[in-house]
Amino acid sequence: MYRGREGQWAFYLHRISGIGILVFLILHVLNIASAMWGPEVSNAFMKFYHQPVFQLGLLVLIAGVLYHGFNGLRIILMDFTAWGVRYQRQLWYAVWVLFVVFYLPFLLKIGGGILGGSHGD
Amino acid sequence: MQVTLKILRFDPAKDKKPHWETYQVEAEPWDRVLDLLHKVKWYQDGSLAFRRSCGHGICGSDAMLINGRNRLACKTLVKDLGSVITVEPIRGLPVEKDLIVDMEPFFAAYRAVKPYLINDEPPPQRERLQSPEERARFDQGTKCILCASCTTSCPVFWVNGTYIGPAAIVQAHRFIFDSRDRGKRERFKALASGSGVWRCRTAYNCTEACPREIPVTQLIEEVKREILFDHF
Amino acid sequence: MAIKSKRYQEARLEASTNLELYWWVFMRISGLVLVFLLIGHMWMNAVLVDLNSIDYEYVAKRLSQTTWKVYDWLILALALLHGGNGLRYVLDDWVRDPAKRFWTKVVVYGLLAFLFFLGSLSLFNHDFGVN
Amino acid sequence: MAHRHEVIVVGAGGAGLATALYAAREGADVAVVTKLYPTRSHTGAAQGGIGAALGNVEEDHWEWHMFDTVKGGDYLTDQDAAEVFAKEVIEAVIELEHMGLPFDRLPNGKIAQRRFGGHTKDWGKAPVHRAAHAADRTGHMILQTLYQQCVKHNITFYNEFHVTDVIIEDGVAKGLVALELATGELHLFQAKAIVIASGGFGRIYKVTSNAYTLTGDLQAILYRKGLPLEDMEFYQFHPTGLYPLGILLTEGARGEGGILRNALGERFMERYAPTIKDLAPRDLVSRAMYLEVREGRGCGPKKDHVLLDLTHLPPEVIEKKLPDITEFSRIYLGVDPLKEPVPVMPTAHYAMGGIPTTLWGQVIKDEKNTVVPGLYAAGEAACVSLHGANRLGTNSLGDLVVFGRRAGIHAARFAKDADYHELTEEHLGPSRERIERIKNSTGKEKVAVLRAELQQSMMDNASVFRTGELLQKQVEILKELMDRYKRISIDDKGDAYNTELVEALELGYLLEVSEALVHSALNRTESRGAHAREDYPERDDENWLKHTLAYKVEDGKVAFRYKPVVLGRFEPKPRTY
Repeated sequence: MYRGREGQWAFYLHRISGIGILVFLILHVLNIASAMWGPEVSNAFMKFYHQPVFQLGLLVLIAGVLYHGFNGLRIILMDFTAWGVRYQRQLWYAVWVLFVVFYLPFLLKIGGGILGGSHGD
Repeated sequence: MQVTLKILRFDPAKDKKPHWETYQVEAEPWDRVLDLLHKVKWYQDGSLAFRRSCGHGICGSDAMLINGRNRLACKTLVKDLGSVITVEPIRGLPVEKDLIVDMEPFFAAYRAVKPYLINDEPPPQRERLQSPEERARFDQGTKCILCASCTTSCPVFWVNGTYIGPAAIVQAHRFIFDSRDRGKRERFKALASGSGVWRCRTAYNCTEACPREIPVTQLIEEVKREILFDHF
Repeated sequence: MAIKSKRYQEARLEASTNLELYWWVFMRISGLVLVFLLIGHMWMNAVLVDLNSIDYEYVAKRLSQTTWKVYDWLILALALLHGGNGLRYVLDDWVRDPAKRFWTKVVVYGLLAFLFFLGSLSLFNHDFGVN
Repeated sequence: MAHRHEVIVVGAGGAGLATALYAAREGADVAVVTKLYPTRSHTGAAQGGIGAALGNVEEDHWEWHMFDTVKGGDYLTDQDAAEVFAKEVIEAVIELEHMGLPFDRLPNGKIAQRRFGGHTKDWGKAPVHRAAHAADRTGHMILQTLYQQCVKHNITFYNEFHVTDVIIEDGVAKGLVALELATGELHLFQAKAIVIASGGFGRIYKVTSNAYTLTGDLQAILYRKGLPLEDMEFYQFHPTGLYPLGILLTEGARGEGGILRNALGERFMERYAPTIKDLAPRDLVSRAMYLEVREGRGCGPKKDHVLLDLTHLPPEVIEKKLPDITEFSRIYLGVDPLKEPVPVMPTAHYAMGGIPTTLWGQVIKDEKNTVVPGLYAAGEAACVSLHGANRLGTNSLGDLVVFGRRAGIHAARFAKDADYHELTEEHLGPSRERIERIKNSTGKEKVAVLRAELQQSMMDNASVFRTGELLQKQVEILKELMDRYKRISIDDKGDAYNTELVEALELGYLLEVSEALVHSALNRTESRGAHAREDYPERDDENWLKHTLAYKVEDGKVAFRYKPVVLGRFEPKPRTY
């Protein structure tokens, strides 16, 4: 493995999270579209997705979206400001700070849900 | 001190795949990695092949992947690496033998950006005038020694050899921002194509790898913006 | 062999359009918009409500309002375009064989177009029967 | 495999590329054969500047430049060459600028110039700002700019082709044989004109600023064929080599105000060159440094070097105008020039001597200036003789553009009216035999061992100070080394990138040029410029105001002829600064 620094990992994570989000998007659209076949079909689908393993997946997805989004903002700053590139490393750490701040509520809510066992009722 | 030197070797006449060879070399902390390679070649195994010329970081012959990063063997000292040192050829270019890769794709990309001053206006009797500020605008790119450390550290170049690569973009930058140059748009043809600057994903390996401390990513971003603002 | 300092012919041929530039700009603009849309979307559906209470009725109620229809459709359209183009970058990088790359793209674009169609249909054309 | 081009240039440094470029501009079909990639050539290591009387900073005249060159060369410089040079280098610098060379600029937009050793105003009164520069990477910029122009002009390059033979028959140059490193295949090159621009041979010495690849290949090949080498005894040691590696620290450092100090902290150059002090020509400074060390005023635990002090200069001058040497010092010694003085000692740097040529770069074979038709030489490999007994700083970069250009133009014009010569596969024979002999040898001698002995002994016996006794000793050592060289063997028997074979061939060349150098030095019983004989400390114009032409008779036996120095404007005078 090439011993790249923050920039390289930022790039790989961005790419992996991007692909992950796209895959989820496919499932998500199929899920919502199931509504066209009426409440029975739709609710069955949703119940299926309320299992803990998918909830965990959802947590990963939210992490992916938050990282991809905030790192995307970092990329925009690097692309359109004169100073972005110079502070790319600091910006990456800022991405993680934002990430933690925004991720915590999701983690508490959904994670609490999984642990509390309030699923699939 | 005793140094364990692991070298990724490949002999096209014998090997199907590269393999690691390990050598024990007596070294001083202030020795260059190039000195170690020479010790192996001169006193242990003469068949080890690598390129080198000036030995102090200005000719760009000996870019290698040393302890996981692209560096010049002549500008990397043992004291900064420790007692186990791994050396591989730079990535993304076909390996010809041991640490020697085919540089032709690299130079083809270099030629694609028209790396020479374009200005058909008849020159004055004396020098063209240029203020120190105008000169400073493109100074970074002039330092490039075409060692390929940047291009072959780029994750996009590893998987997509048609990407023109950081080095060629740096060369383009050197002329695009030269107040004497008139060939900006001609260069954009190669740079704005599918294999041009837009392939850059700002992974910064190029900037970290540059032995001349050129802020490569910065220059690439400046070229992107120049193309953007030129278009809109 | 001798190396003739030829120009990079291929690059020149490719360079006839500014398509890559437009996509590059689009990625940034759509990305910026999506950050806010998606955080909002996730916040509303995972933090403000209990995720597990989401069912057909919840979805139906929400999508009966035009605002949310448009909101979700924007996400759908931008995300598919943004993600599709992102995937194109990945395929261009990783799939080296031109023929293989072409067919992969055909399949991927086809799938994304189908999803767009399906998603749009379920947002606008389906009567959730709440009103 | 066979190739054919009207003009073939050997070497892709500054001189080679300048030659190729101007030959191409004359309309010739040009190819460059180089054992490296062009931008790897050692012109790129030149730092300080290119001297030309542009007069951008202060009053300057080409006559002053000519005078400095002649005086710097200790009057062994051919004055017709110096005149042509001092005039044309101005034009050459302007042309480089027009090609895009990024010179540093003055506030008024003109090319910036700095002071340099031995360059003076008003016939030696005070240092003058003459060296046009681009930070401390002027050579790098020249090499890059010339290569860029070659790309623009679609010149054919044979990269990593190692020339093994120059075919000269019936007194006429007909072609080349070269080893393609990638495949190990021998190639035959047919040419109407061949230009040798393969650089110097600093690797005969242990401590040198030269690249590993500077091994005097083509000088040795011609010398073996019975062509003469001119003024080989004059080898320049650059005063400020980074101690102990020998990496070059530009004279520009002293041009910007740097000072040499001994262990007592004394600015010792005041004693040796009271007028221009640290900016005296290189031979004087190098000798002064050796004397300081010899008299016990050297620095460090071994008292074997002196110090280059830049600490009194404003930090921004060092960072902006001398960034590379600052970096070298920090990386290789851990010494920060902003804070402490840098250890330095003279380093083998430049061969004033080489393949004798006319003012148009035509190779000559005797004292009557008889030309070898179709054969040219330029740059450090050649001896015009512009540099005489000692080259001034910056004049090498000027030399390669001015005389590279002249050689290129003349070769192209010559080629227009010339025919190709018939060459056959048999011409590959001698090269093939030599290579096979090395590859198949079962001898016990090792290239690296022999080379180390050569470099150490040359350093001990034939460097800055020389005596008849030491040179005689070196003559014997060389004889022995040449004998042992016949018994070298190599590990690598392969074809692709057999760099061990290349090093073995190069060692042979190093031995040849060393032989020419040592014999010429032993022969010249005077001190002049870079050639300092302790047993003959005075310059002897009566007997030795002449160029040496050394001819190889057999291993260890050299014959001499002499070529008169072209005098003119400036009468030889005692050389004080």
